[in-house]
Amino acid sequence: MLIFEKSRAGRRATAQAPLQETDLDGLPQQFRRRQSASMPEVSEMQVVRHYTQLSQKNFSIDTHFYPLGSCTMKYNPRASNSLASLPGFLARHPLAPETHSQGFMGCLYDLQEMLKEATGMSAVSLSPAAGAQGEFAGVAMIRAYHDARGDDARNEILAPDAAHGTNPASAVMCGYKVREIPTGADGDIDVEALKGVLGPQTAGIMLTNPSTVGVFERRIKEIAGLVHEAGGLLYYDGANLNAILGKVRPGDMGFDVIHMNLHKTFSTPHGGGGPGAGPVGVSERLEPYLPVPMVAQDGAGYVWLTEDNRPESIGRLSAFAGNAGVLLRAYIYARLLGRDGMPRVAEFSTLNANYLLKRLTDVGFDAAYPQRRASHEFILTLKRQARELGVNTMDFAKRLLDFGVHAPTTYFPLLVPECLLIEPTETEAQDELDRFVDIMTTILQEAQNDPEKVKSAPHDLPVRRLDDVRAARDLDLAWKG
Amino acid sequence: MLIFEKSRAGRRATAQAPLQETDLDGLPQQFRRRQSASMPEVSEMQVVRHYTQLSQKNFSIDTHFYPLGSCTMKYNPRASNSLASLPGFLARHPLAPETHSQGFMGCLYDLQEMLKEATGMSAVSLSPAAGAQGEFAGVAMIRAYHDARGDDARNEILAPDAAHGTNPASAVMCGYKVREIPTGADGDIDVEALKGVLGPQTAGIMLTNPSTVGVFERRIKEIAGLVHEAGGLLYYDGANLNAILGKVRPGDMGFDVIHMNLHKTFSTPHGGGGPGAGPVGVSERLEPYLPVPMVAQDGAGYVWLTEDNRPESIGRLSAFAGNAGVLLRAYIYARLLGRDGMPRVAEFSTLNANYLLKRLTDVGFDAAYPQRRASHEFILTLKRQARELGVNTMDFAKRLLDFGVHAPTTYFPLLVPECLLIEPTETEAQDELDRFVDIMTTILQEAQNDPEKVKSAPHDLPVRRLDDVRAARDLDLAWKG
Amino acid sequence: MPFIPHTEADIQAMLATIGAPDIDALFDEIPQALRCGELEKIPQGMSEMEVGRLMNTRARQDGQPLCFIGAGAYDHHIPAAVWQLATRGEFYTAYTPYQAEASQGTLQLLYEFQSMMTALTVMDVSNTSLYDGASALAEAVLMAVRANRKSKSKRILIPRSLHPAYRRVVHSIVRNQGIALVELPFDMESGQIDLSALEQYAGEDFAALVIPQCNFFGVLESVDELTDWAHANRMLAVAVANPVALAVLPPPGEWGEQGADICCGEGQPLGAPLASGGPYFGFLTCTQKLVRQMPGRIIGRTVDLDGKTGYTLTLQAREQHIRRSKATSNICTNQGLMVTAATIHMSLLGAEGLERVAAACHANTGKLVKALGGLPGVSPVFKGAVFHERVLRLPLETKDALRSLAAHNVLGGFDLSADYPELGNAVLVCATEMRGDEDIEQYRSKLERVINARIQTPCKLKPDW
Amino acid sequence: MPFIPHTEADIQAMLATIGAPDIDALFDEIPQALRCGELEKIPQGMSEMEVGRLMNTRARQDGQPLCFIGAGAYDHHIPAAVWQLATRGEFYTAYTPYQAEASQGTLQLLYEFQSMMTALTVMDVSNTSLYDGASALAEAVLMAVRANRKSKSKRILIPRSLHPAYRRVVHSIVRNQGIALVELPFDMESGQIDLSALEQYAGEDFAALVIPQCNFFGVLESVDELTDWAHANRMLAVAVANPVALAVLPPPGEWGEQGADICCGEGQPLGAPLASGGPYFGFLTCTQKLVRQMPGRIIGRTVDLDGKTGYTLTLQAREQHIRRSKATSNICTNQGLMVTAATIHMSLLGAEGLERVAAACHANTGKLVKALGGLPGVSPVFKGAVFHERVLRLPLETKDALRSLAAHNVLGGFDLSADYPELGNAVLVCATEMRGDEDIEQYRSKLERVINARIQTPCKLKPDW
Ligand SMILES: Cc1ncc(COP(=O)(O)O)c(C=O)c1O
Ligand SMILES: Cc1ncc(COP(=O)(O)O)c(C=O)c1O
Repeated sequence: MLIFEKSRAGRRATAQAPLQETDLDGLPQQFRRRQSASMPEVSEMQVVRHYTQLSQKNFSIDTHFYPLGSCTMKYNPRASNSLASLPGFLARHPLAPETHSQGFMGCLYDLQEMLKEATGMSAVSLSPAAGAQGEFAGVAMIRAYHDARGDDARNEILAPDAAHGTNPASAVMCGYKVREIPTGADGDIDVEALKGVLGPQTAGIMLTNPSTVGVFERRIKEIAGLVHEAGGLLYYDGANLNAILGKVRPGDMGFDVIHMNLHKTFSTPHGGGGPGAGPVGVSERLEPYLPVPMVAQDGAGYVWLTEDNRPESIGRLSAFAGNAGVLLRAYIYARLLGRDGMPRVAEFSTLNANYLLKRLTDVGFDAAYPQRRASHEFILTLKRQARELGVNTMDFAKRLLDFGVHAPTTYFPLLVPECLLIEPTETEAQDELDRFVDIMTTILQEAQNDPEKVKSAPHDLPVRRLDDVRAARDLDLAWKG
Repeated sequence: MLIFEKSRAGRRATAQAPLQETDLDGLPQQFRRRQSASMPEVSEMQVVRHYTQLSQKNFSIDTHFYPLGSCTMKYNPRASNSLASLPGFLARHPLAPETHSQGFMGCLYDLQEMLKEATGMSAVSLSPAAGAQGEFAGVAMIRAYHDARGDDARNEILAPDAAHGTNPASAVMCGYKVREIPTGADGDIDVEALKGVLGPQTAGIMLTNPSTVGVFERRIKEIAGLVHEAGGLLYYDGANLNAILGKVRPGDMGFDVIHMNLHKTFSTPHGGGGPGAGPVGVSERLEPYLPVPMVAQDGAGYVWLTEDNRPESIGRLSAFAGNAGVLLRAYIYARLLGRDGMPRVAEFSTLNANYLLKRLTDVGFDAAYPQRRASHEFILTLKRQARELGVNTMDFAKRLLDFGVHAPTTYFPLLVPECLLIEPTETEAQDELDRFVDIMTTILQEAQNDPEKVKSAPHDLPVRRLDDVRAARDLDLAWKG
Repeated sequence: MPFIPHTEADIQAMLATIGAPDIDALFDEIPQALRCGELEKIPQGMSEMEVGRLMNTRARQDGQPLCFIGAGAYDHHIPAAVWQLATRGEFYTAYTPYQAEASQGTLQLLYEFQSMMTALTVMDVSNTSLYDGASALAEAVLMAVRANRKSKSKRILIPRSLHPAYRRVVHSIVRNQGIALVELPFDMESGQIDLSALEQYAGEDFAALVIPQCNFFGVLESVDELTDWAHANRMLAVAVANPVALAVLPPPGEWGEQGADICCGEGQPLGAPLASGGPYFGFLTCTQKLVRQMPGRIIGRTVDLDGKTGYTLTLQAREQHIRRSKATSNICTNQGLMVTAATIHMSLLGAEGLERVAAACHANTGKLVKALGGLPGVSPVFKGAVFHERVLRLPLETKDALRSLAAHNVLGGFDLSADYPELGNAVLVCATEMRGDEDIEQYRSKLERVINARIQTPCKLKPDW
Repeated sequence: MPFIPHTEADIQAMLATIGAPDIDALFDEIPQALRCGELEKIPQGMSEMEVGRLMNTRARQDGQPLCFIGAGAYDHHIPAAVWQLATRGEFYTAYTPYQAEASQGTLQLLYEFQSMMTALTVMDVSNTSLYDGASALAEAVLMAVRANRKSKSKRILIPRSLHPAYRRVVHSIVRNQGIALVELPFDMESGQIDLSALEQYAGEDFAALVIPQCNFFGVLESVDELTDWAHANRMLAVAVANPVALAVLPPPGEWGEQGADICCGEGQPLGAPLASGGPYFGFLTCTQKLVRQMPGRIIGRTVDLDGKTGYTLTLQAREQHIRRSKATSNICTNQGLMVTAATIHMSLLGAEGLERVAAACHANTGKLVKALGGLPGVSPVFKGAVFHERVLRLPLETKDALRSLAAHNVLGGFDLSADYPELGNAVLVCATEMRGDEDIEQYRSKLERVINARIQTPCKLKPDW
């Protein structure tokens, strides 16, 4: 039942509205709304019950194993939430003067410094609100760089065919055309194909490493050389930073600009869709173009860097300083991990992924890149099962839900048919991984013996499989009463 | 699975223990534990997941209608929790000096004053930790009063047969014998029987009004007169205060001492078993005996009253000042309600109970006291159904769970056979009450058409009906590994 | 090892299964030369207790000054239930609801959010958030350029009276696609969009006119005229609104003859704490016919195999993960948790509650303006009808006044002199429902002291208070 | 009408169903003369925002001084997860688990709690809490009197070195049943129970000997000897212990030859904030053979109709709601939520974590004692082995010293001079793992200033610092 359907005209959560009596003094009639908005009229208890009950219909990291590839669903320390919600932080107005912001700015400054060190870049701006906005900022900086040099014929951004959809979309938002580079059979980029398309029109290339197929791009140094030689710059999509944190740094691989998904690698919660934070780091030559605001240290105190003192900046991406509360959570996490904790993230997420890959292939699943090491994630292809048993990846995914496991990422990257992208993360224990293998084995047996059971899954969730086609055809996007 | 069963030797939630290295400097070997306690060894995420999942197996006010008679399961404002948990309150050591306690003590003082006004008593001590401890304190004060007057032959406390089990148990803890007074067919006390047992041995009588059978004791003034004449005092069990808040006051009815269940009437949460708070209020003659500590106003500030300045006090009932955090929650609730809100509690809890009683009798249930008004709660008796259909009260109760409604109180008070004590509280909306009537109607039909379905309920909960006999016979009270 | 559940025995067993001698071997595809050493500049890890101490110190350092700044972020009461519910693990730690059957909680809530936002704005459809109000306007501008079938223009009319940070953000985001923003001046007397300046553009080709209500000065615009003018000139009308103010002001869907085409704004007033500027969320609603041009996620109601109602992500073909370079936007992760909070917040307040909040803010700002207006040299700058926020002229440099007030722990408003030098010593003030009479009196008395000090020492170059 | 969901139409419809003209008619069985008027002394209701303002002001008023008081309540780090989980509505707003099938969450958790407490104390069974440590001891005493089959005595030996508030509480609670507490002195040198005084009672009839470990002074008692002595004299041995200290100290179940019979104590150190003294919880564990004398709720593991494991309240025949006047105690509502927090807390810390906490407290108190001991006239009072807490002698009146320190925002410990005048100017100090080196240095330097001021102005009657 919708909250609207629990409404009764005149019902109120009285404690929540101001008691103050006012008469909209002086507001001319033409500026007054004629009819109140049709919002729910419910009691405070109804609201609490409704949303408590709704919440229980979700899978989440706090309740379920959630090996959603590319998304890094790992444990979010609960302290991050409580400490980022201290009254002093929550009450601070974004336009408060620097005199009343030193504590907050100190956290941001430290975070900038830690991210620089972790990525090997020479400067960081924290302002992008999520990965995609970080990508936008990064590509915009690439453009600003070429423009500043008068090198303005470059109109093309390259990206592997396996790239996340945000990469091409971000490039287009910066006014670029996008050209796809094929991935080789071994999962690495087809370097020959790359050579073929590099040229004076190349503004840059967007890569993630390990790539979205879950393997480390071994020829990265060579690729960097080729692109730089052609006059292009290298963009690093940091969504997979978890795999290499403290092990190898994008700056050392030759990247010029990187965004980080703090809601992935730095364990800020995903909140059923966000918010995230997508800080960007750059090599020295892109520094002038970083988005504002940034925090600098000035003697004993911290000061804002804005449009005023950074005239070449690509500008401002949100009205204030980005997703401040997410940045605080990431900062807290970074301090909890510290110097030794960061490489451990890479080590144990990699250990877990390789263990799971081995065990799953042992019980009969096919790795998409069997000859490769897994990074922090890996791809299975169910092509064989789909063909032989008529049970496809989506069926497997839905059936997993019945066993209380969130499905891995399905059908991404697009180039691997019937794929499952599996990312266990470092915070899962071996027992949980073994349980997952058992469940996958059971489903595989079901697919052989009782395929209907798998194809009609899920069976034990609040709803059975939903009609997406109808949703898109008979649009019902708001309650009409 | 128990948290112990998720344990692995050597697993740790490392962020939670101090990093400080120490060597138990100077602690002689004889004072050292030889073997570590066998506690779970689990990760932080495992703990979060385990207890989040466990919580989802509970019914609660935040998720379910919970008409548990005598327990006043009403909405607990969420602000009570957050405001009582402000850092200043949480950090205060119970033995902090008064100079560093004025904010906290101001809340307690105000609460004392509000409770005095709401009950019509002349002084209040907040220290008892729950209703039963309030009863103990109340009866102990009655005893102290008689003792102080040298009137020490009084060795008997009277209580109606319908009284809550804590009443006789508390009286016994104060060294009294307990004598039961029968309840008349109309639900009121049998006054003639009372007269018969009053005498020089009578220390006092414990009553609640409205009584545990859910009706208002109409001859209360007469009863008070009789008891006082016999030299006894009247104790008011405030568990049912919700029914009369702001309408009629125990002090005005002639009671000498009262305890209040703040976790009921003042809406502090019950926490799956507690904590509660059971402040006691007294008429003037019992004032000297109130338990310590109490808060007094002294000029501009607040001071503690302790054993030192209250030598006749029955003493201290807990090491510090009782359940302080519960008192703060009750105080917050009281301020939210205010003067007008309090009588509304009585009005709407009574309206809801009478509405539900009428509707349930209309659909075929039997009221235990059909000729009486309901107070904030009322009793149905399923004697007829048990006899005719073989479906008893416990079966009805368990079947209700399947429909997502917590069962009302069953088999209490003991004098009404096959009873359900139903207390909807004022915070439930008419639609919820109607839904409950529909469910009860459905179960009644099931009891007629498919009694097995009801008798084998619940069907849709985490477990089916549990074997209580086995639990008591083959005691398994701790995990043994 | 914080957050790593592996025991030494687990590690050995797992390596044995994999067939690797040690963990380092798992990184053997990474060229050795690239491997980094210790991250020396990163401090050692801390326990939760130690980080708690650090963060408590820092949070306390910034104090909790008495705040009269609005300027796009408003200090409203947030019911305690809002964040206690929104931070429940099941909401807080779920991903985007890709697996609909395992995400009905979030999905139904988002559908309710869409329903509330369409009700509040009286538009047909809503997405489930963009990053913030400013970036939402940038997306609205891009959307208008794509959607306006009657115009091929990449020019947008944007008023100077719109929040300066919004104008900057829109510029940053749209300029690389060759979209130009043409600034509309405001009338110095009323503070409204200068209608005569507007007439100058009649008949020219623009994709859209941006209409803020209220504008950055708190001044109410003649939105009916502006909307009709835009439509008459084949432009789309893009409304920028404060959702709390909308509870009492006419909704964009009813502006002029046909209503605005797109409405966007900052969702922060709906349950997000000030929190240093984020996370907040941008909202965006539009007419039915523009729905396929909308950026961001959209939830649809549908049925399952048994015909039971359920909710799912829909119209995904607009989005980057399907349409890639042809998507309506690159947005992927949005501000879901803030929307969760906003939905709960709106449920608790209801339409009447939001109206009461808006009215209380209006009343309190009125009181503040009256109180400060009694001081020598302080007066409102604009004559137009205002709502919620107001511009005052001060008898000294705004920067100096604000600095002195801040030293007394009062944040006296937003300094307009940098963005609007033409207004002189102007400050934008705001008193929400959270600023009571004593707070207002504190501001007044402190400003009085500041002004008096200035008057007594008129020649001092650097005031020392 | 806060928290009342009824609309005017609902009220009319409901009254019509009931057949009552108005709500007042529902109170017609209450004699008119008894009805009260308006509750004039109760202030008008407030909105949540207003109450929030009030409570914030009051909470801030008490500051957050640097606290070195222990004396039964300890400032430990509580993992953020503990209360975020314990305040989930499903735990926070459930009643006592009377309907087992609808309360498996709470019931399983309580069974886990019982398992942890028995593991920590090495006793057979645990209940699920009493009100606090002091009342738990009172219940333990009552239980001992009931349970000691070898003794008919209603006398209890209770050491003077036990927490004074505990002794008072036990007295208040047991005296009406004619139970007498006989005080055992302590040795002025070691701070331990005076064994020669004890010998005096050998052969006399007592129901139990109460043995604190550590005692109120932080001094470690010879628990093995004491336990064996009690048993040799047909008394039950009742242990009173700090559960965090138990992580490193020998568990009561292993004291002496047979172990203690009952163990109780204050649960606060296991995840309850100081919070002005409550809610905390008392724990109580005992040997298997005493289980039917145990007060409070007990959870048992059993099976359902399908043989599936489940948890339920058991041995209810001990309790007041069944046994009424013959119950083992009157306790009904206990401290369930605190136990929920404690169970989560113990899961997060584990045995090793608790050991580390205990060791850190021990080390920090040691550092504190060393730092303060360097000041003139400050020295430890007792020679015995200590743990976690310690008594210091001061060169000025304890009350004056503490008052001066408090004026500097340091709470310097518990003043022993009222309860133990024989100790002179004595203070009980404690530095938990939360008090770092700088905190200790702050205490030291402030005490130094206080002492110096006193030395410089020795004749002043009322020191003005
Ligand atoms: C590989 C990759 N790149 C980019 C993104 C975009 O990041 P965001 O969702 O934070 O915008 C994602 C995640 O969704 C991703 O997995
Ligand atoms: C009528 C009655 N009296 C007394 C009590 C005892 O109160 P408490 O559980 O707070 O000890 C209760 C509640 O359990 C009760 O319902």
